[in-house]
Amino acid sequence: MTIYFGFDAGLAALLLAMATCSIVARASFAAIVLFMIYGLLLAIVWVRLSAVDVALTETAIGGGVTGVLLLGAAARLRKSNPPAGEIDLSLRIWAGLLCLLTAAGLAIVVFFLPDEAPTLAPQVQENLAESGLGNPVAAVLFVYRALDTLLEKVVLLLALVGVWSLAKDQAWGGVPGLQVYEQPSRILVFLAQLLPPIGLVVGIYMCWAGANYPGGAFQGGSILAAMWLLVMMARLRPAPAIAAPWVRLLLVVGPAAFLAIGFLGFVAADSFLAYPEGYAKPLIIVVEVALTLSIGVTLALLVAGAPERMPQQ
Amino acid sequence: MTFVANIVTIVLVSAGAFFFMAGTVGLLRFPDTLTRVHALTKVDNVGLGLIVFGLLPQADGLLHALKLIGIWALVQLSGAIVSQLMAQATRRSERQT
Amino acid sequence: MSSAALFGYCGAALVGVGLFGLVTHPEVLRKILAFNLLGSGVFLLFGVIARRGAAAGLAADPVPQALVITGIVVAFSATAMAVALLVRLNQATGQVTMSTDDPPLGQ
Amino acid sequence: MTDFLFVAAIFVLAMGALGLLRILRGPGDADRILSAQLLGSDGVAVLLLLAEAMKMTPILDVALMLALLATFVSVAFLRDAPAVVNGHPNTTESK
Repeated sequence: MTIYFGFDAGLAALLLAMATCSIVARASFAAIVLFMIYGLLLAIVWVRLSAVDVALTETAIGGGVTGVLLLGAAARLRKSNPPAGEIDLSLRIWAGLLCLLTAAGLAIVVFFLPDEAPTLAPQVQENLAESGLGNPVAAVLFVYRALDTLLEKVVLLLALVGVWSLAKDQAWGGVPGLQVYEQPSRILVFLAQLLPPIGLVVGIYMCWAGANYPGGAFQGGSILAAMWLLVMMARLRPAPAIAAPWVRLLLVVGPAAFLAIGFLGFVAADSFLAYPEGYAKPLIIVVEVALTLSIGVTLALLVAGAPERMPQQ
Repeated sequence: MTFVANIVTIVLVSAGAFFFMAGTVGLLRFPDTLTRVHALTKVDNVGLGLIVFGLLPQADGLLHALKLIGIWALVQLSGAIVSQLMAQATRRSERQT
Repeated sequence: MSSAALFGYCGAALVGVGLFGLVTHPEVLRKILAFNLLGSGVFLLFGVIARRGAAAGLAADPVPQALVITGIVVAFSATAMAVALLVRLNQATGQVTMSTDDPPLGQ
Repeated sequence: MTDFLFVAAIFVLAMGALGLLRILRGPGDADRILSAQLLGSDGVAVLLLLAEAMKMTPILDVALMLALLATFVSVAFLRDAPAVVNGHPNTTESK
């Protein structure tokens, strides 16, 4: 047994332990803390699978932003009565057996995976030079599967519209009900002033580096979102009213730029979302920058939740 | 030259790992939340610092080395502030009960 | 056994654990959390397939990796939507579960 | 050298895992947050070690991201601190 395998086995065991604990934990708060630790460990697993782009996304979303979203929900639900009855034991045993069967089925699939693993890596590598990008994952996202990536951004926007539509009628267009500090201490305010500039630099760096190294619009955008949420939680700046024109503009600028360049493909190249020869890289960078902004704003507002009150005059 | 660099790495990283152990022992053995916060700051400052300085001889290029130091500085900075916040919150809730 | 296969079994087990939480927890918030665990198990299986497809000088097949990144984003959108629905349900009825035994809306 | 770095990574990860026993023991949620924070620092160290051991410099960016996000998460943890931290372990535990 090599030392690498030892590390991976320990990591996998820890990962499974965290997942199980987060399911069986009694208190929601403990379960969410465990889930965030699980996200961190999962990011290390992605690193071990040589998928650094995914590791970055998992760190940002899996552990970070999803965790904060769930924490906020748990804090709001804490005042409610806990559910009265538990599901009875026999049903749980049956459910456990079913889940065991599912897991076993998947494990068998893993065991019988073909020795000659199918792969598209050579094709990606062959055509990488044409895209002008150095990062194969970014090339897949923005060149070969650009339509999926475009639709993914649309899904983000649709989810936000869905969240907003849950507002009460009188609060429509108002301020999201994000949980904030009641009395932010001076140290917290200091942190909220100090960290966002650093985060901004890192976010821009992630977006910029994404063309040639792991990173990209989504990773950069999620850092921007985290920094903005930090500022809002420390009450340095209030959450914006969702009817504010600048909010709406920032939300759509990314997908709109992507779509515009997609239509440009009809004219300048031969099909939708095709890039004219020689201009692939600059166009992709324009799209990435616009997307980074939009993703940052969308993610932060998704965490902030449905509007609950009108802005104070 | 690489031999000396490797020795430096091994010594410093081992020393750093020792502080990580100290942090864990402190977290488990110290009697209350405030002293546990104290144990944690040693990990952020000294433990991670030693590991970073241990990895510096292996770094290829100035940029790589600067990034390592930058990460350490960031963890130190935010660790210090978050520990303060944690201690404040603990004090406040102790006063209330 | 290779590391990739190890993480593959790990992913399979995670799907099982997540599914169990999804069916047995009455609280909706815990169901959402369990669903995220289940999803990450599936993503991990994708990651294993990507790692096994290492070729042409790349350490892993980039196509499944890109799929997983898209998947993580979509999973987050769904989670945010579900959490918003839950918070609204709680505001309207005071419930944290979807049990039909509780008094229906409006009573 | 690579082997040594992996051993160091295993050691640091194991220490983080041991620290997680605090999550089980509590007593307050502040202690749970502390062990999560410790694992955050351990995670950064493990990623730095892996970046060198696997000779993949971009892993440093994951460490950077983790350092930033861990701070953000800690602030969210403490957001409703007066109600959560340490004070009434029973009310938070029995839910």
